[in-house]
Amino acid sequence: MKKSLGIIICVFLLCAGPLSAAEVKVGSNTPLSGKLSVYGEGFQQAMLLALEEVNAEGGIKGSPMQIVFEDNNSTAAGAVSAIQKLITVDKLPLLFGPAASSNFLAVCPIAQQNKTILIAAESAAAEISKCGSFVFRVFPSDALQGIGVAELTQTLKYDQVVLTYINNDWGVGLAEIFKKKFTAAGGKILDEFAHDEGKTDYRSEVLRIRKSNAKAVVNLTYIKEGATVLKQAYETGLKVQWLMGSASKSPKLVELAGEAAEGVIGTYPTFSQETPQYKAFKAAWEKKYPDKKIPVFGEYNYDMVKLTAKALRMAKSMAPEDLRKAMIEAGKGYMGVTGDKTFDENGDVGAVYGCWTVKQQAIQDYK
Amino acid sequence: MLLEVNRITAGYGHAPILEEISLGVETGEIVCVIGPNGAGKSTVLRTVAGQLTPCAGWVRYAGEDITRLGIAERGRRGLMFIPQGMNIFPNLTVRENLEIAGLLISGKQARQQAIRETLDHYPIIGRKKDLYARDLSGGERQLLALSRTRILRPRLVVLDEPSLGLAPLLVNLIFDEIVGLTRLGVSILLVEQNARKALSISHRGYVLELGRNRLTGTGSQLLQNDEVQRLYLGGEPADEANAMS
Amino acid sequence: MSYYLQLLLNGVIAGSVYALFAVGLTLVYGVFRFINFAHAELISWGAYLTLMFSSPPVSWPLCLAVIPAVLLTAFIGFSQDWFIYRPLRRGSPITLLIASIGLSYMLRNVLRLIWGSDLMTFSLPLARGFEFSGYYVTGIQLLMLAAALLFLMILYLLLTKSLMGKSLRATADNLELAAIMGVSMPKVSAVVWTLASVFAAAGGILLALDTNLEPMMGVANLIKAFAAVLLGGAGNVWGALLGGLFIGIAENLGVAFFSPGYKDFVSFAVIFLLLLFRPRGIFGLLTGVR
Amino acid sequence: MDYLLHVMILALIYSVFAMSLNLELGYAGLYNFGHVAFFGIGAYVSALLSHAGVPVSAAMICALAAAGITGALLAVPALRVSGDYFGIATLVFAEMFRLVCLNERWLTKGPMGLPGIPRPAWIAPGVEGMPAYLLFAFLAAVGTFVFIRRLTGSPFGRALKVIREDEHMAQAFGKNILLFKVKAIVAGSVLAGWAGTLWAHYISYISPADFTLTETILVLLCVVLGGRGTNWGPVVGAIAVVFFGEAVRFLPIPPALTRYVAPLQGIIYGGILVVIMMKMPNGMIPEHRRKNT
Amino acid sequence: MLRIQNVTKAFGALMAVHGVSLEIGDTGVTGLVGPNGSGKSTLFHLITGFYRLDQGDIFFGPHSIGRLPPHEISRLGLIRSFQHTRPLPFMTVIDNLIAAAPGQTGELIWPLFLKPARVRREENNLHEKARGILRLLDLLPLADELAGRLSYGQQKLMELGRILMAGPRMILLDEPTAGINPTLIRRLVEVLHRLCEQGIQIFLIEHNMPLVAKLCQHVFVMDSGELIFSGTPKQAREEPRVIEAYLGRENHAA
Repeated sequence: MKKSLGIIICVFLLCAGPLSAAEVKVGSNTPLSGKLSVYGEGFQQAMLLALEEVNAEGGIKGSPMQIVFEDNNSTAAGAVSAIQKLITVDKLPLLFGPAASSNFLAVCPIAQQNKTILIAAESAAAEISKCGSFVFRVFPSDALQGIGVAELTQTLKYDQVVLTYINNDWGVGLAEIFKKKFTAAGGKILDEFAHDEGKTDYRSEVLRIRKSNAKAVVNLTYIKEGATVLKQAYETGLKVQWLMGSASKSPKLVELAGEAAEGVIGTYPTFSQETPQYKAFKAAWEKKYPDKKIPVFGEYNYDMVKLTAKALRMAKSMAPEDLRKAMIEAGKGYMGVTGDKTFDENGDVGAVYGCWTVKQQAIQDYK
Repeated sequence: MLLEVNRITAGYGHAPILEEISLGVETGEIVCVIGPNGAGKSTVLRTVAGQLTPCAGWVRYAGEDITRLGIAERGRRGLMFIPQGMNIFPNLTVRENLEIAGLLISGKQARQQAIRETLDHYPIIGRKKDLYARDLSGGERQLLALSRTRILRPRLVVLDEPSLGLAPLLVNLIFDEIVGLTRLGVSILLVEQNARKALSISHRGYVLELGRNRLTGTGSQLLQNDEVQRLYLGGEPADEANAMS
Repeated sequence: MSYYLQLLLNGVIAGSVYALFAVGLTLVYGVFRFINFAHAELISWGAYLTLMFSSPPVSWPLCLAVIPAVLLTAFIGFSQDWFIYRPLRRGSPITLLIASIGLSYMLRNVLRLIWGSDLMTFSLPLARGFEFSGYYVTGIQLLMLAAALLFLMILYLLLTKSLMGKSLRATADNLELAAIMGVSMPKVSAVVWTLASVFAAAGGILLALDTNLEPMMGVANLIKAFAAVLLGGAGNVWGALLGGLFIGIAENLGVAFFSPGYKDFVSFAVIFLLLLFRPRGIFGLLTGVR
Repeated sequence: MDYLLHVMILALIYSVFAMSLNLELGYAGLYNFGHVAFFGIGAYVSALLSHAGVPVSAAMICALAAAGITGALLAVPALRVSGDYFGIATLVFAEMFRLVCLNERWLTKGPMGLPGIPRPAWIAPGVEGMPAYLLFAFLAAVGTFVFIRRLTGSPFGRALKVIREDEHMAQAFGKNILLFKVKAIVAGSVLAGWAGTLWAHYISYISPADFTLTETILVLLCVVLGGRGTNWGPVVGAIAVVFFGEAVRFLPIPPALTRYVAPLQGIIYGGILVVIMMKMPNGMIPEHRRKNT
Repeated sequence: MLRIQNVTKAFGALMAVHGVSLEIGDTGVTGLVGPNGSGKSTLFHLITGFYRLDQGDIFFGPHSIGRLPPHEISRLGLIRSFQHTRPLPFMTVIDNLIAAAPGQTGELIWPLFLKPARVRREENNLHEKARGILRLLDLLPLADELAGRLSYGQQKLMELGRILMAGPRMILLDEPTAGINPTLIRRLVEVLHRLCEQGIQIFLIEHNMPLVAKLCQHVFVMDSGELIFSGTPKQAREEPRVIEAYLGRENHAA
């Protein structure tokens, strides 16, 4: 034990040593292990794709850009450890934040205190808006999405629904906003319950939905839980309209749930897939990862890196204040794959909410 | 000599409990080991049965040195041990108990035959063959334990306190049964608290005291020996040192 | 009413699988007197190995893939005992318990290392369940029920009709006496670990067929199985079955009355209360494998 | 070098946590596998009260009291069972606690967790406060160490060891074993709560996901690795485990392989537990005791 | 001093102790004898609260102790030994003794921190007392040895010292001389005599009959869970029922 510890410390010292000045480094606090690693890998691939393009275009003022990935075990504590390391050991002025809103909220005060730019590509909690001036996100706030789901429900003329949501920060946060908006507009929630994260058997939960005889179910959940619920509802012959959120919009959902996913409608912060940016992205993705589908939030991660590169090129220096100004400047009118990335005073971007649906085993836009 | 125990010293952990104990069993004999509590009677049996390896001395059985043989191996050679107290499986039925008892018999036919005979021979337990052994009375349990002898027909049975905790009437029953077993050609080495009873059925007896051989003789000799009584109950000791040792 | 009956049906099916897990746990406890935490990993490894053999590059049909998977799981179970528990058996049960917790953690992470934390599936064709006057059951669910009954039946016959099974019960009753009687300990322990592994793997595979695979699937179910064991009385095979059914039914019926977020709470509460007030289980008036 | 400060603070907090478990596991022989619940109670009570406007120091004291009271309430019934069953009962208790935190959103905000937990008034928030927090954590750890050393080196500790080794003997000499065990659990729970508050106010964000079985295993590892029933064992164990966990970050692992890091770490932790049980059950610093022959 | 009234204890179908009544006054050393399995140890467990009574009651001085937990009985001054030695092998001999002292202030958490001086003073006193007892037992040179390193006989003596440390009014010894050598037995007997002189009552289970005859003023004999005889050792030797209990019944003799 003592010996191996010694070796580890030696390795630690060796690695901490060579910080090549030739590269422009930014950090990424990514869930590469733990429960969110399902998503983390996709995020990483999208970021690496963008990075490759940035460097192919000549990098940042002639130096190549590099992303230091730090794993956060998908936990708040891991995220805090990771950000401490990125800020103080690697001394990076600009970081990409952890995925889950709860983990992001745990680290954003640290970034703000250290005057380190922290950018989120997929953390949606409304509270992140209040994090501070150094925190940005290229992903719209949940506040918008919750309203989006409520509006969708009403547009489809379902005024009585069952609300179920995954029992985690994202699900609960979104459900709260949905509920507020939906009931304020006169909708009625017949039954409301959380379902556990990561279970394999939701049959009894499905039965509970069935019992309320609702025509529509708002199911704000993740991919694997969503797929399992859909599958088990299908098995019991439950015929309802499923309304879902953005977190389950993934080919993986269709892969897991198969036919059961047919006809699901969900909202998501949309962007046109007809833009040249999107087409270029898609082509690039297919070229780099021929066997892999574009992951959830892949586009946002891609945009985040590209936008950051733009800001780094524009920045007068790597000083926090200069970087912050450059970020705002770079965002102005920037049209990325996911649309307009102009930051508001909270560092948030606006969004257009579109709807997705599953038709013939594929995710399509719902009109 | 079927069994020969020669100057064994044995014990658990610290102090040896047995010091240079010797005894022997001839074919067809019932031999009992008696002595006051703490004399090391059960330790002798455990050494003979193979649960305990002596630190000195040797044990010969049927002409072979078995001092270092395991308990199962001794069983296979026809040296059977029936421990005291918990000597049946309460959560198995009577029949199943007999089947386990007959585990060492090779051949299913032979085993079934032996079990059938045994159940016939003991109507008391034969009637209860499908009951769990935990539902048997104390005497029936002891009988069940003894019946293993009938199944396996070993050459030597080592019996530890068969009458422990039994009512007097049942004690007689068990002792009659032990005598009956010798008719099968089984030799018996017996440890008993109930000295008079044990001596009355034994050909020979050994009296132990504090881990040493004290007296030996035929059953009836020992029965009439005042020394035996004194060992059990104390009395006017020859001298103080003797009393203390 | 039919709502509750359907919940009950779900409970019975879930419970029969818990029973499959509980039986192995209780057998090991009955003979070796310790709680094997790593039993959970036998469940997930059974399922993942089946996935491995049924997907590329091996791509055997499912019914064939099950065979090497179960065999390998039994091998894992047996190795657990041989390399870790057997040398530790002289120590206190706590040493064994900590070792089994460590082992469970280790095996689970090996699973993660190989297959990742992602949800996996056998991608069976999706089927609507059969409907019987308003009740729905899927084919897999029926298979689960049938398999659980079949397995427990086989176990019953094994334990009561075969000499090996009787030797096993005898060992659980009184290890020392069994040794005196000539019961071979290596054989008994091999049988116990084989049975425990096969039952766990079978349950794991069924569960995976019914739903999905993920590295935590074992642990999540182990706690239920453990509740079943306690309910049935440690070491009691039939108690484990009844206990499994009880837990399955209780947690599924519970969904009707309180938030499904508390679904697991039911089995936890059962364990907690039982330990405190009926430590020998409702059906466990006596010890020993029966 | 804020990162080093961070790691040191973590190591200190874990030391306190491990010492508190060691009091129960090492000295009293009580295998509490649900110790994380008291860590969680400390963290939650302290965080909730300080959110409600109670001064941090007062909130911390209330948290310790809450952890202690819960400890007593758990101990009295749980001590009816012994050995591995006690371990299971406590483990289950911890999971029940976590589920309550997850589902009672009106109180704990459920999975959203509690962000923005303030630091004590004299410690600056954020990074500026880290040296001060390190000092605070250090004093806390030293205080805990001194307290436990006093407790275990006293007649009280001696009686605990007697009870651990031979309950009947202890009873025959007039020791009320239930009372001693309850006291040990209460003291252990208070100190675990203490570690929990230190953690909550440092990390400033807590959620039910922080109080899982994994956490219990980690702290169990700290104790058995360092050495059960010794004063320095859990401290050394905690430092070793925390530094090892962080040192892994500095291994030059290609990004594509990072996904293997956490499982590997898990394999190593589990493996260490198994190996310790098999090869050196007394840990790195063994308690001076001979096997009873 | 100790009065046992109609005490009964059954384990399932087995009547371990059945309707035993006996009384021990201030008579010095009292013996309890009887064959294996006659219920002697069970009776000791019942007196000291380790087993729960099925029926009857037990009085120690004015107190009814039949329903008290073991530690409370111990605190009344009724201290027992166990049949096999139970040293705390990792503790030193002197610590083994000190740990046995009752009512230590330092065993309470608050005084431990609030009154350290008192705790220290008490520890010093206990240390002195323990040394005195070790001197009596001739174990003083071994005071700082780990108890696990002692020979079996020395451990038995140390256990006696531990009992003395607890300040007993009456001590219950379960086979104090089993497995120890004559020299140590002699020492033990001396110590027991000394204790009697100090007015400590001794109640012992013993199989070494000559020793019982020598030590005890009074013996009780048990057989099959029942008390069959009460009288002097000499009387016991001549009592047919006692002989029968030990040697077996005459009726079937060959």
